[in-house]
Formats: sequence, structure tokens, C-alpha cells
Amino acid sequence: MENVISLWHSTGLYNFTGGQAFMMLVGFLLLYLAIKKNFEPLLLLPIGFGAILSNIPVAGIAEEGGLLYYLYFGIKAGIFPLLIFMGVGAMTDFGPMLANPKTLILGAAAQFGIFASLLGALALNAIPGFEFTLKDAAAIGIIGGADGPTAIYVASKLAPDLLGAIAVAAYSYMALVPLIQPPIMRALTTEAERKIEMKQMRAVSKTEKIVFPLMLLLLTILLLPSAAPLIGMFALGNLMNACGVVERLSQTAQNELINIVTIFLGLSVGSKLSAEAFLQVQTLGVLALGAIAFAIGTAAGVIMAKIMNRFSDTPINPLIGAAGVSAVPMAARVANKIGLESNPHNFLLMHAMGPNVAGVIGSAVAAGVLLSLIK
Amino acid sequence: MENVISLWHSTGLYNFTGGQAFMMLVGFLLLYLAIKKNFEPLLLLPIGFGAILSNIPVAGIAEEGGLLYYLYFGIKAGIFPLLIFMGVGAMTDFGPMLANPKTLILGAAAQFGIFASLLGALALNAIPGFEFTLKDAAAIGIIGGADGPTAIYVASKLAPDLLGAIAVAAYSYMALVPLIQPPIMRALTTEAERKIEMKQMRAVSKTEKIVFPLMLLLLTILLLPSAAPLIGMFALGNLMNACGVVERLSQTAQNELINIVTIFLGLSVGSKLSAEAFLQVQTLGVLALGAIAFAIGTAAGVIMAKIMNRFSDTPINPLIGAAGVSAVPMAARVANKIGLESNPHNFLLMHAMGPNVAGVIGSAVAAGVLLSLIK
Amino acid sequence: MENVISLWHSTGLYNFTGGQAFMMLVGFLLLYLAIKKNFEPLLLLPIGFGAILSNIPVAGIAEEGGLLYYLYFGIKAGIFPLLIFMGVGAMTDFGPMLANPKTLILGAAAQFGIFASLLGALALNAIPGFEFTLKDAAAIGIIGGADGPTAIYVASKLAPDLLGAIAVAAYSYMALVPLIQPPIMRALTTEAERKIEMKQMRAVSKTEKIVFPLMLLLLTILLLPSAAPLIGMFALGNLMNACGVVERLSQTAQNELINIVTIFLGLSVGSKLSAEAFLQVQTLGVLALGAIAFAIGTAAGVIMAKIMNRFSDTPINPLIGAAGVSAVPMAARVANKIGLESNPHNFLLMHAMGPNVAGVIGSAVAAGVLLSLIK
Amino acid sequence: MTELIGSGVELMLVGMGIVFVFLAMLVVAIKTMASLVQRYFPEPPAAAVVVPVTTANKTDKATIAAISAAVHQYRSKN
Amino acid sequence: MTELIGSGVELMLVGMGIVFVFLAMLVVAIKTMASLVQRYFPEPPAAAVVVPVTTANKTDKATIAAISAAVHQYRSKN
Amino acid sequence: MTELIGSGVELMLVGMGIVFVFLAMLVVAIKTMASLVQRYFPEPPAAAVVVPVTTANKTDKATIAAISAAVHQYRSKN
Ligand code: NA
Ligand code: NA
Ligand code: NA
Repeated sequence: MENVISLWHSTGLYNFTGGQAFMMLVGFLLLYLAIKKNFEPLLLLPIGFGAILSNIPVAGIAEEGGLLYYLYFGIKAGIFPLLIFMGVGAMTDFGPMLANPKTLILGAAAQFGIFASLLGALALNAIPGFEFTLKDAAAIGIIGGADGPTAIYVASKLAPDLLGAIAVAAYSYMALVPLIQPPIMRALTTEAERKIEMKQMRAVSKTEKIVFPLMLLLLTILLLPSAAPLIGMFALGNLMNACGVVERLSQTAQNELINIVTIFLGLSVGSKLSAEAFLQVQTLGVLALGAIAFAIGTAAGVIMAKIMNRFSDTPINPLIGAAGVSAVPMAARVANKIGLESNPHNFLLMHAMGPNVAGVIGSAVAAGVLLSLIK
Repeated sequence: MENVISLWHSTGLYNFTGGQAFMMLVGFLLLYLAIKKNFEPLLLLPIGFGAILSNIPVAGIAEEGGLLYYLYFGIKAGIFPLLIFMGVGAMTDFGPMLANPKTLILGAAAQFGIFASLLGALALNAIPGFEFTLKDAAAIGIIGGADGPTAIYVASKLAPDLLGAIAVAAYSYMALVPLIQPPIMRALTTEAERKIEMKQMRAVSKTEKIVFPLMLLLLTILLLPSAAPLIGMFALGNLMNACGVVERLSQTAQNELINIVTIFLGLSVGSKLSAEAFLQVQTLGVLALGAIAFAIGTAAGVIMAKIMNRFSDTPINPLIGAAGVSAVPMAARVANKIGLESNPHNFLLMHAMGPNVAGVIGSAVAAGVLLSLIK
Repeated sequence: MENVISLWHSTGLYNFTGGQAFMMLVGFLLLYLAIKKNFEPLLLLPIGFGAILSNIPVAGIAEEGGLLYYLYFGIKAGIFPLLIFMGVGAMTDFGPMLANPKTLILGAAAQFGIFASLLGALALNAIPGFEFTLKDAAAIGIIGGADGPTAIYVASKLAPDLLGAIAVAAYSYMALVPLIQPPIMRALTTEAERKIEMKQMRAVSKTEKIVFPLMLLLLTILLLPSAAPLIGMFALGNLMNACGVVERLSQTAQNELINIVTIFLGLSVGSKLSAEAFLQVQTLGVLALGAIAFAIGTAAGVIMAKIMNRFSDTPINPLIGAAGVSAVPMAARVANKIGLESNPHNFLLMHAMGPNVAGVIGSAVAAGVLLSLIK
Repeated sequence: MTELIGSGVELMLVGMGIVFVFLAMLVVAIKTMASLVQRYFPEPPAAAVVVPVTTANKTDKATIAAISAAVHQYRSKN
Repeated sequence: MTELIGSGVELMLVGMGIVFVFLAMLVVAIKTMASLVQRYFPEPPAAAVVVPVTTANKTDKATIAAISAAVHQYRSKN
Repeated sequence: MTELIGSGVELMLVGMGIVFVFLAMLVVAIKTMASLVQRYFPEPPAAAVVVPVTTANKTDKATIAAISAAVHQYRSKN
């Protein structure tokens, strides 16, 4: 009898708090979005599952001694996002960007979304209930970088409490890029602009692809060493792939290693979706500001592309500016699709890949600035 | 000369203790069973090798600062068994069980072996030399779950000193299922019963396979959160495989990740095969009780199947009850083989897979009960 | 304005020290050698990159809390070199050595390079500026083992400060084997000796290949337990491959696992290439002695092969003695190539593989002696 | 000693009880789920495998196709 | 509050400035690099890659080709 | 200093001694093992010959082994 009572006292039903139940629903919602809506499933499925696991009463999976507690160390120490960034680097082809380097400027412009939403977060403090510090605001702004590992890395350094909400927002909006971007892109461009065909790109030599990551690293070292962990690991992965002499390391970095780390990272991020941290009015702010960041970044990229088109000797289709937010390769595909609607013979995909990968560099640079200036 | 003497004093020959030598023999025996007798070689080979390495005098491979000391942390923290369980989940097809859910009851019945041998361990205390605590008894009983990661997980929490013996017993008896089960199955069934043909199963939709792991997790959360780490990771692996949208994570979980963790887990389990811990009369008790647990579990499964066959509207071949102990997929194959002996047109394999995978859930539930009630 | 100044103060340009700049050049040089000259790129690329990352001012990637700081734990604890050795063991075929066991003696002779350069390091102390301890000298000598993981393992135990220089020297000279060895081989042999054709080898059974790693381990345990971690993990990998029943573990050990660990090990070794540790006159000593160690090892192997040829009933081509330094499989290929120059019908490759893999055992044994005798 | 055996017996009764209750509830849950799925999300048993797999991994497939196309293009270009 | 906003505005100006300066310098660096490479290490677009790749990664290439063949085979079978 | 050199010389003598003794014992052990295996566990040379002789293309073999392992693994799984 004693046992039965003690067993009843150890059930989830007896111990549930409303917050835990709600966060589990959030977890199931993320699983639904991942599986049924195909929202960045590689990340949102483990994140959603981690949210469920960490909110189970009694089990203590995210508390000291639990699995997610140990895995979270990989985020706290910055190991997981950096290893993922290495794998992403190994998967990235800088060819289109090297063929048309001025598209880098589009990748710079789109980072405006980061700083605009940073400012937005600070402005939200005017509303009672919001009390974002500068660190919080910077971590929220980085959602606008549209780059998962960068967002997680920055949030884990500046605002670990917001990490769950920030990661969820970042990956959700990346999945929503095909919905968020097109109206903005259409509103800011004329039909004539969308019809612009771009010049065939030159071929990029293997040497250039090998030298580029080293050059990128060198510039980072000289100017912005606080971005060196992110850009360094990205450049390492890219170099491993480009140089062709360590093929087996490159393959492992972009397959098994990134897969293992993705499972662990997703679960650990999910473990930050606790009721105390997530069920705050601040979370609504994070979600709203994240969407704004994506929208502003898209607009900034398109407008910059329009300006460049005016002054450039070769035509630039403004649609490819939207790809500057990164969200590789989704944003480039969106640019291609909108371009095809106006001109069925206009394939913008490769042209949009330039600003797209430049956006990854751009947001890593922005992350370095934030990490360096905000103490 | 000094060097030569100091060298002689540093040889294994000079430093060997009888216990270490004996444990090394145990290690070599395990290697022999793994390689020549094909006894669960994926686990018993690393376990045997770990036993040898950890009993080398002077080298201190399992002592602080040694490789196995560090690897063992993965067991102490529960990380390795849970990651293996995730991989096993990704490899498990619940289709046959979902097509015929009442076979779950067989997976429940076969867990009787766990509790019977728990009781047996306590009864053994009547014999001088045995002093099993309730925790020890529970850890021994879980051998009857016929599921390696579950046994290791429970033993690492309740009785780390017995971990080596328990893991060895669990994997050895799983390998011996084709010898242990058939006589019991034949003794408890009539020729007519063994000839029973079962109805062709219905097809199970993909949606059911996706919903099931979530439903299983939900029930665990509500009723038995102490089983949530085990069942949660199992459900995660299963969901990753069933949902089809994270194929690369699922493949990594059931290949490279489980392989890496298996090597580490095996070596670390082997490091618990030290002379002090293993060369106890208790170990004989563990080995004997483990065998009893398998036998009783098998019998309970068969008897329950006979009872169900009496009351069921569709015929149930009692042989498939034996598969309820889990030992996937060996026990299901044994049921199939014994069935074919009596009726060469009777393919029970798929029907036995239902109770077989149900047994995995059953022993994880039993583990949850033990972990929850024994403090 | 304040921000701009603070940003300038946080640039690499402002914070660079001469030492850091120099070490970065060393890192870039290693990348150049790896990518353009194909010098052991699997190791020298990550090592070079690690050298660059760890010398970035401000970023602190190799300091407490940085990525390379955490990764370095895997070397400090001996985990990475041992896991790599397991993978190397899984890739090693002892067949040629088992077919012709007396070639093991060649693998023994070539270890003379280790002890000669150990002595050389102590002699260098006569020159002001050099102050090598016995531990330092032993760690330097092990470069002559021509075996990366063994050198890193020993250096991490005896002389962590020299680890960077030792690892770089070991891998560089392994890459330079086709340049270092031929002149020595030609100088010590006559044209007639180089023309010697060797007898076709006998076939080696699978049983022998399974028993050998266990026998090797047993001998190590009895005589030299201090070599047991290295030889144990090597034997484990070899056994996993030879036994054929744990194919999936063996494949993972020699592919994904070794690749992951190679990336981590390389980066961590690179993190030991700091200005303070590397920019010492001692480093020049390490580099010089390493080259001498390779040369003496080669000579000792060739001379021993000449002696054996005189007393053996079957002819032995002295060139295969050079393969005894290990540097698998480069040294065996060099022996084959030089042999072909003198006799275009003389294929020495398989005959040279015997001393080649024996050299791996030989240097692990030498490592055990050093670790055991030097306190 | 007897007390310990008593705890063991109690543990056995409670434990087997929980295991049966849990798995029995799972049986009910599975049956309910199956009928709900068959009513609201019916899948033609044959097509069931073919259709969802292709839709589900569409992006992965597309990605792989795109990547391999890119690789081929890259190789032919260089 | 206003002070915080002030910091934010400053951060935005400095931050976007750095991002633009950094990427603009990268543009210059890439262009310089491209012209240097094309002058001193010209590669005939077709052959350039074929030769070094085949010598350096011969085995890796073969491995990848074999694996991708196996994967295709596997897919077509399943 | 001289003392250190002395230790070094001693280390060299002992070290090379151990290395030779160890590998010489291994030679004896291998020969004993080989004759025991050939007497008590003889294997038809047909299968054995193929493996060591072709080690020249070790990588190709390894590749094939890896692929066939992968294929087997796939098959056993599916
Ligand atoms: Na970005
Ligand atoms: Na079970
Ligand atoms: Na060697």
C-alpha cells in the first residue's frame, strides 16, 4: 500500500506543473512543425524532443546528473556550435561568391536586420514587463543573422536564459523564409527589376577556393579576433573540403560528425526550453523581434542590391539581395523562384548563392562585433 | 643493473596477483565466446578486452588517469546506455506490434523473470556469504529483461559493483537464448499448440508508426517518469527513423554513433570486471539468478500466450510468448524455428516480433518501477 | 568614439606580439606543406590550423574556456592517441610479418634511432642554451619511432611543452621519408645486395591473424605492462578487424572514429605550438635530432638486414631493413622503389611490410621502456 | 531478512502490476490510435509506403540531387 | 533607458560599419587574390583540377565513386 | 651532466636490449603459434592466399570490404 502511494506520488500526473505541461505542448508543436511542415526538421525535431524530455517531472533529465545536463556542456563551452560550423564550412561552396565578389556587399547589408532588432529589443523595454539588457538585445538581434550555429553560439555567451527561445525562433524563421521574404521582395522591386538577367559567371580556380578561407581567416585575425572561433572553424571546414587532400576528414566533418553533434545540440537546446525561462512575456518579444529581424534584413539586402544595380556596369537583379540574410540555401532558392515568376528564362540560383554564403560571413562578423563590444 | 632490477620490478610477471590473472582468463574466455561461439560479439568482444586491459598490473588503465577510467564516466553518467538505446530505437520496427497490439501483454508477462529473480536474490541471502541488498537484487533481476542497455543503465544506478557481472550475464544469456528457451518452450506446449497458424497481419500506416513513439513517451511521462530517460531516448530514435524527415540523423544514430558508443561502453563495462568485484561468491549468484530469470521469463511468456489463446477470437501460437523476454531478434527467431519444426508452413517470425519489441518496452517499464521504488 | 577605440583595442593588429605572428607563419607553412607538398596532410593540416587558431590574440581559443583548451584534454588524458592507435591497428595487416617473422628483428634494430637521438639530446646540453632533461630527451628520441600516435602519447606524458615541436617533427619526417632514406640505403648497400630477390611468402591463415594480437598483448602484459595502453588499443583494433565478427565496429574504428579524433588531435597538437613553447633554441634541437633519429634508425635497420642476410638460409634484401622505422606504408614503398631501380623484376613491397609493421610494435615497446624507466 | 523478502514480494506485486497496467493501457492507446488514424488519416496500404516517403524526403532528395549536380558541374568545369 | 537606447544606436552604427568595412575589404582582397592567382598560378579551366586531384586523392576518389555506386544500388533496390 | 649522459647510455643499452628481447620472443611465439595452428587448425590455403598476396591494393580491398559490409548491414536492416 505504502508502495502504491509512493508510486502514485512518483507519477508524472501527480507532479505535473502547468508550466511543464505547457512546455511539453510547445515541444510537441515543434515536432509537428518539423515532421509535418518540414520546418528545419534536422534541428527542430531534436529541439522539440529535448523540450519534452527536459520538462518531464521527477525524471530530472535536464538536471544535474541527467543526460541533457551533461550534453548541455557542449553548448555552454561553445563546442557544439563550432563543430557544426566546421561541418557547414565543409559543405559550403564559395565559388559563386568568388566569381562575383561584390555580392559580398549584399551579405553585409542584410545584417542590418540584426542591429535593427537589437534596437527594437531595447525599445521594447518601454513596455512594462520587458527588461532586456544590452546582452539580451544583442542575442535576440542575432536571430536576424538567419544562421543557427551563430545564433546559438552568441546566445550561449550573452544570454543563456534566452537560448531556447532564440534557437527556436532562428530555425523557425529560417523554415519560414519562403513565406516571409516574397512579399517584401515584391513590394520593394518593380517587375522590370525582377526580370533583370545576370551575366554568366566566370569559372573559379581551385587555387582561389583554397586561398579564400585562409584569407578570410587572416582578415578576421587582424581586424576582429572575437569572431575568430566562429570564422576559424568555418574556414577550417571549408579549407578541408577545398584543398582536396584530406577528403576523409572533410567527409566526416560534413556527415557523421555534424550529425552526431546536431542530435546532441538539438537536445541540449531543447533542455533550455524550461517553463521558467520560456513562459515569460519576453519570449513573445523574442519571437516578434526575430520576425522583424528577418524582414528588415531581407529589405536591406534588396534595397542595397537596387543601389548596386544603379551604379554597377553589369546588371544586378535586386532579388538576389534578399539572399544576403543567409538561411542557406533556402533564401537563394526563394530569390530564384521569384525571379522565374517574372522571367521564366532567368535562373538566379547561382547568382543568389553569392550573397547567400556572404550572409554567413556577415553574420559571423556581426557576432564578433557584438561579442567584442558588449561586456 | 639498477635499471634492470627496476625493469624487472615493473614487469607484469613480478606484479601479477592471482585475482588479476584469473580475471584476465575470464577476459580471454569472453573473447573466445565472442569470436568462436559468436556470443553477442559486438558487446562481449569489447567487454572481454576491457576486462583484460583493466586487470593488467602496473599499467593502471582502469585507474584514475587511465583510458578506461575516463570512458567509464559515460556509463556512470548514464550517457552510453541511453545513446545505445536511441540507436536501438532507430533500428526497431514497431509495425508487427502495432498490427497486433495484444502481443504487448506477452511482453508484459515475460517480465515476471525480472521480479522472480529479484526475489531469488533476496532468498539467497539465507545462504551464508550472500548479502544482497534490495538494490543489488533489483539490479540482478533486470538481467531477466534480456536487454543490454537497460540492464547496464539500472545496474550503474543501483549496484555499480555488480555491473560487470550483470552485463556479462545479460549478454551471455542473450547469446544463449537458442539453448535456454527451446526446452522450456517444448515442455510447456503441446504439439497441437505449436502447430497453430496465426492470421496474416494487417498493414500498419506510416502515421501510426510516427504517432506510436510519441504516445509511448506520453504514457511514460504521465505514469512512470522514472522510466522516461530510457523510454525517451528509445522513442527519440524510433521517431527519427519513422518520421522519414531526418534520415541522416537516424542513419548516424543506428550506425556510426552506436558503433562508437558500443566500443566505449564495452571497454568500460569490462573495466568493472576487477578481481575484487568479480571474484566473489555473489558473482555465482548473479550468474545463476540471471539464467533463472531468462527461464522464468520465457515460461511466463509462453503460459500467458496459452491463456490468451484460450480467450482470444484469433488463434495465438503460444511459442511467440517466449519472444516476450526481448533479446531482439534472437528470441523471435527461436520461436520461428521451433514453430517450423512442428509445422513447416508456419512462419511465426513476424508474429513473434510483436512480443519481442514489446519486451523491450516491458523491461524499460520494469526498470522504471525499480528505479522509482528502491531508494 | 569610445566604441571605436575599444574596437581598435580589440583588433588583432593592436594586440599582436611578434611571437604570435611568427607562430602563425609556422602554421601557414604547415598548411602549405600539407596541401601543396602533400606532407601527411591528414595530420599536418589540422595541426597547422590549430597553430594559427591558438596564436590569435584576444580570441583565447587555446585558453581556458576556448575550444582548443577543451579538446586538448583528449591529449592530456591520452585518449586521442590511443583511439587513433586502435584505428591504426584495425587498418594494419600483420599477414606479411606473420609469414616471415624474422623480419621483426629488423623492426627492433630500427628503434636504435630512438635511443641514439635520446643520447644526442643529452649531449646537446653541452651547448649553452640547451637544457634537456632525461624526460625531454626521451620524448625527442621517440620521434625516431616514426609513429605519430606513439610520439604524441609519450610526449604528452614526459614533455608536454615539447609536444608541438615533437609532433610536427614526427609527421614532417614521416612525409620526408622518400627523401631521407634513399641516400642512406644506397650508401650502405651494394648493387648486388639491392638486386637480391626474396622468396615468395607463405599464406597466413585467419586463425593466426586472430591469435597474433592476443599473443602480442599477452607478451606485453607479462614483460612490459607500461606499454600496455598503446599496444593494448592497437591489438584491440587489430583483433576487431581480424576476427571478422565485429565488422561494423572495426569499420567505424578505422573510418569515422579515427577521422573525428584526427581532427580533434590535430587541432589540439597545434594548440601546443605557442610562441613561448616553440620559439626556443630547444626547438631547433628537436628538429635536428628528429632528422638524425630517422637517419640512424634507417641505417640500423639496413645494417641489421645485411647481417641477417649473411646468416639466413633464405636471402634477405637489405633494403627492407629501412622499412623497420615504421612510417607505414611510406617506408615500405621506398624500399620497393629503390629495389625496383636495381632490379625491375624485384617487388619488395610485401616483404618490406613485415619490418614496417614490426616497427610499429618496436617503437611502442621502446615507448613502454621509456615510460617505465624514466620517472 | 524476512522484512527484506517482504519488500521483495511487495515489489514483485507492485512491479508486475505496473508493467501489466502500463502495457495494457498501451494496447488500448494503440487500438484507439489505429482507429483514429484509419478514420481521419487513411492511407492506401500499397501507396502508403511509396507516397509519403517521396513527399517526406523530398527536400533531402532534392538537396542530394542538387549537390551531386553541382559536384558534376564543378568537376566538368575544372 | 535612454542611455541603453543610446548604446544600442552606437552599437548599430559601429556594428554595421564594421560589417561593411570587413566585407568590403574582403571584396578587395578577393579581387586582388583572383588577379594574382590568374597571373601567377593560371589554371586551364578544364585540365587544372583533373591532374592534381587524380594524383592526390586517387584512392579517395575511387572510394567515393564506389560508395556512391553502392548507395545508388542500395536505393534502387529498396 | 656526465651523470645524465651515463643514464642515457644505460637507458640505451637496457632499452635496445628490451626491444630486441621482446621482438625476439615474439618471433619465437609466432613460429610456435604458426606450427600449432597449422597442426591443429589447418585451413585450406585457397582462401588464405588471396588476402595477403593482394595487399598491394590494400585500399581497393578495404573499399570493397567497407562497401560489402555496408551493403550487408543495409540488407540485414531492411
Ligand atoms: Na547571415
Ligand atoms: Na525485455
Ligand atoms: Na616505429
